[in-house]
Amino acid sequence: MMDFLMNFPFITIVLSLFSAVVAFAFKGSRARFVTYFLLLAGAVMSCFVLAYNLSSETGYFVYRMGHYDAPIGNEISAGLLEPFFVLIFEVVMLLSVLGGKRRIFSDIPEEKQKLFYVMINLCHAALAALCYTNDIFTAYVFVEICTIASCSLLMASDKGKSLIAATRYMIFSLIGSGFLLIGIILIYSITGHLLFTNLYEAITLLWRDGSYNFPLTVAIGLIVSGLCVKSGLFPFHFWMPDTYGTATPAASAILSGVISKGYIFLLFKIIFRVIGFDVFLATGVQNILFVFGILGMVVGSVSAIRTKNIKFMIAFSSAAQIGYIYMGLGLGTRTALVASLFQIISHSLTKSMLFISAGGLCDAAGGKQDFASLRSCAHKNKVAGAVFLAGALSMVGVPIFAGFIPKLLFAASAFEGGAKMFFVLIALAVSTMLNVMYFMRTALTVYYPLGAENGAQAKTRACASFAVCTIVFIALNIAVGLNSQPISSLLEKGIELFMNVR
Amino acid sequence: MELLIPIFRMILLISLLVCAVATALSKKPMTMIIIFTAYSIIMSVVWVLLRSPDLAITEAAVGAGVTGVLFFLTLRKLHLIDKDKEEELRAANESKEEKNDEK
Amino acid sequence: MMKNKFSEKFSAWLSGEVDLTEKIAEEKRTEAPSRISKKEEAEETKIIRSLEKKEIKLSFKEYKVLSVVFCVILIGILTATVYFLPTFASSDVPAVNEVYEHYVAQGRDETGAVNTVAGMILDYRAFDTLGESFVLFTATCAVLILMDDKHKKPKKEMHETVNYSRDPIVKSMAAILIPLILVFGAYILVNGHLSPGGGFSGGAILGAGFILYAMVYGDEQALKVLSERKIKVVTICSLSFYCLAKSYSFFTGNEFNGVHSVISAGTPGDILSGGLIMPLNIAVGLVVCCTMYSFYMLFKRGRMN
Amino acid sequence: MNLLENYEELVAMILFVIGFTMLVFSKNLLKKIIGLNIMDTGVYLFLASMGYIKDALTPIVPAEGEVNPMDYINPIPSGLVLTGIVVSVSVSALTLALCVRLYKKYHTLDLDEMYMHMKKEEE
Repeated sequence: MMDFLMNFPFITIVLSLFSAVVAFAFKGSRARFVTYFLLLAGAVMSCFVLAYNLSSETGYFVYRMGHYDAPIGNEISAGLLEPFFVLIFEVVMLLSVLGGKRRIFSDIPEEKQKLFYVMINLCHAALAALCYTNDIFTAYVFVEICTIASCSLLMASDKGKSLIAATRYMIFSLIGSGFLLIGIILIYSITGHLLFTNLYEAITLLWRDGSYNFPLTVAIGLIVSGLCVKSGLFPFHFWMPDTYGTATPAASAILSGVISKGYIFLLFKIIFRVIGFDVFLATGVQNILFVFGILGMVVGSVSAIRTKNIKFMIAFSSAAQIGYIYMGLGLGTRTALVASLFQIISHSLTKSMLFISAGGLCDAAGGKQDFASLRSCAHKNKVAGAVFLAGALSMVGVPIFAGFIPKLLFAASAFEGGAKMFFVLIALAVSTMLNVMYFMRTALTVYYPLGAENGAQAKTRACASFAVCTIVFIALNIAVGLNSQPISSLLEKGIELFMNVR
Repeated sequence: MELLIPIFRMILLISLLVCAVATALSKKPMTMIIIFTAYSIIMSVVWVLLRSPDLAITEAAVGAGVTGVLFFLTLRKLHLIDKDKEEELRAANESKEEKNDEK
Repeated sequence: MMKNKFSEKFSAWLSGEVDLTEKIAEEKRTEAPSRISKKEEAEETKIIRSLEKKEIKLSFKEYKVLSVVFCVILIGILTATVYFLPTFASSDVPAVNEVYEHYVAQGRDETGAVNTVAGMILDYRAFDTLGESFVLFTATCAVLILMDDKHKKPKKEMHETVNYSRDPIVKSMAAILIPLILVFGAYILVNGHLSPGGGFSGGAILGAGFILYAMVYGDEQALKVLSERKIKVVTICSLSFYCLAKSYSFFTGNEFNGVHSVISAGTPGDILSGGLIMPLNIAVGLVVCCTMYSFYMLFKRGRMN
Repeated sequence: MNLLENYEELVAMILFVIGFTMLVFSKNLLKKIIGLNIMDTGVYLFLASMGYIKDALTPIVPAEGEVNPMDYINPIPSGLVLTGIVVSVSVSALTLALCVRLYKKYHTLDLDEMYMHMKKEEE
């Protein structure tokens, strides 16, 4: 009976694809409830898969997609990390969609709202597939679904600004997809396999043999850079502010909190399960990632200080936070990897919360996003202000919030990092300083005491779903911050599985 | 016969390159798209030479057919086809006038 | 003095009025902090805007230089990669391995499809193909988001389309060609497991046939034959069928579920063989056909009715 | 191990770079889309030429009798390219639709110019 739980990853993927079709068939707002239900069901199923893997001996299983075993057929696999990240993504998506509900109604033309929810279903399916897949070409196909669906989330707002942002985002994404595809094909042409397990064996052999080392390095570089472009690492972060700044809050929360993290998770999975971490370290790609990660941390924060638009500021801060993740990958020690994965979780939770609450603040300020008009708007929408404050504290890295743990872990891992230690510590210090600066400024602006001239304005009532969602967000954030020990040990076990069990 | 096929393959590949460069360099959207359609058709012949008739059929129907139609419809929506036509008409009229003048 | 200036600057930045980097605006402000007339304010914003514009241009320029360098490096790297790759057209490449041998040697008996490619994409690696048909569905929805002006008033087209159905040459050619194309498409679709082709090629040909029909006889006539409702129903049914059929085969593919597939491969070479391959081919073909046709209609008319 | 023998792959890579250059450089959105298509076909050509074996046949096996794998080309690249072609047509349809909408709004196909127009509109 317990074995039936092994069907759940595949059911999650196919059911959410199916529900996209069902939502497309429905009329009006019923599509919304299909989406809520599916995200909830997906979250429950991921919980079951996680529990199953925690209780089983190996903590890992492979599920055949069809009647044939590994090199012939297609398969999906789930260890500890996959269901856990799918669970996080589903929870964040559900909360963002619920919290941004009011803005979805006001930002998106009525007849297009149904399609917006269809796209969220497709994003969900694609993300689940990206996490669970055990086949590199399947990963490419679902990356494309994810790209098109996330671009559609953007352009559903139907304003000139968001269309331009969508075009830019699309072009960058397509560059990324092109790199990813040619990398995958280079790897196929020198190994002759597409499934992760067989690829790993073939690549390890080839690397020891040494005859195809150059094409292999190029292929690894292309795959890594393709996914970096898609997730917005430093030199390719140009699309971020426009994209996140112009979309409806729910869409920007999903894009920054979930979709770019999905690509990063795929990158982790490919590095550990396809390339093998030893080969990856031997190619030297991690040093490049380290440099760009650190540059991204600093440049993103500086840009965030310079901008005048609250959503652009959060977007640039996203670029900085993604720099942290890549820095951890570049450091390459066990603690740093755990810190990176933890950073994915905490950033996913915090950034979506910030975007949703920024949406509420902008509403209170009359729909404007620049700091001058945002002044003292937190008094008008108390819930949004409080949530924004909590998010800012988490971003800055105040203890008890989720954002504190990865910074601590990064600092701890720096001492294992040898020559890189110096740079890590400096970058952490500078980036945290800059973080404090721009979040303090925003908090001071939105909590500016009400003057005589604008004190008389009516308070906007926060809608119930917004309040509930944001409170759940804060609760989750603090829960993750306080219970960091079990989570980081789970992550460590997951990385162990990633590296050693095939 | 044995020798001809590699030569044919070479010719096709070179024309693929020529088409690609020509699309990159052409200025008029109309020319660009026509060359691109030609590129797709050459590509489908290359697929046949690579013994993949499935791909040849799909490329001919999708690459040359549907994508080409979509590009032309886009041009029509952007009124870029008519601009070309107008310019041609104007040029024709001018040459006619010149001829009339000569007479 | 310096300290004072900085703290002033800082407090202004804190309250969201200026950026730390905008020196000119800052100096203007400090020159006349007591009274800022509207005119000056306007000038100030102008300067800021022009600065912003310059910045944008500058960043684009830097970006271009970077990408030139990047492209040149890319050509070099890729050429070097090709140099190291296995030789073209030899049978001694890594891709010729046990997977390839299994597909070609045992594919016919295991899947029942004589066309190995169809057997591979619809049976061995069916998950990819499921994703692929959903790429098409996603794209249709995305184009619908962008192009569907159903709820706005239909505008009169500026350039009235030529009615080709009155043209004797076009009309008689279309009368011969369209049935031929459609029959050819259907043949490719249904024979996907026996001969080259299959869902994608057949569907694209069918779609092209319908597009030709719409071009010759006009959109209204075409929409009478293949209306929005029909397209929607066909797409939804095909995709649902695809999902269910593949879920069944994925579910039965794992022994621990205790259910065995009742679908047999049949006799290879027969038209009714290959298990689920033919129905799946038809479903994929219908999805592709509807997608192509609705792309055309949405691009041409801006709506589907 | 030779560039001249691998001419098919070389052409594919050059097509990829041409397409990539068009996608990144050109200001015209239509050209970007065509560049995208050329880039994709370059990749597909590369993949399909990996599967080609000299003197081998199309992978459609006889209905009866033993099958010798070496008589047929590799079917895997064909299947992957088939998937890829459909993906690239969907992506280019979406991008073309974006292009039409943007042109209707800003009357230009240059992304930078659109950006300028947008800034002006905001002011």
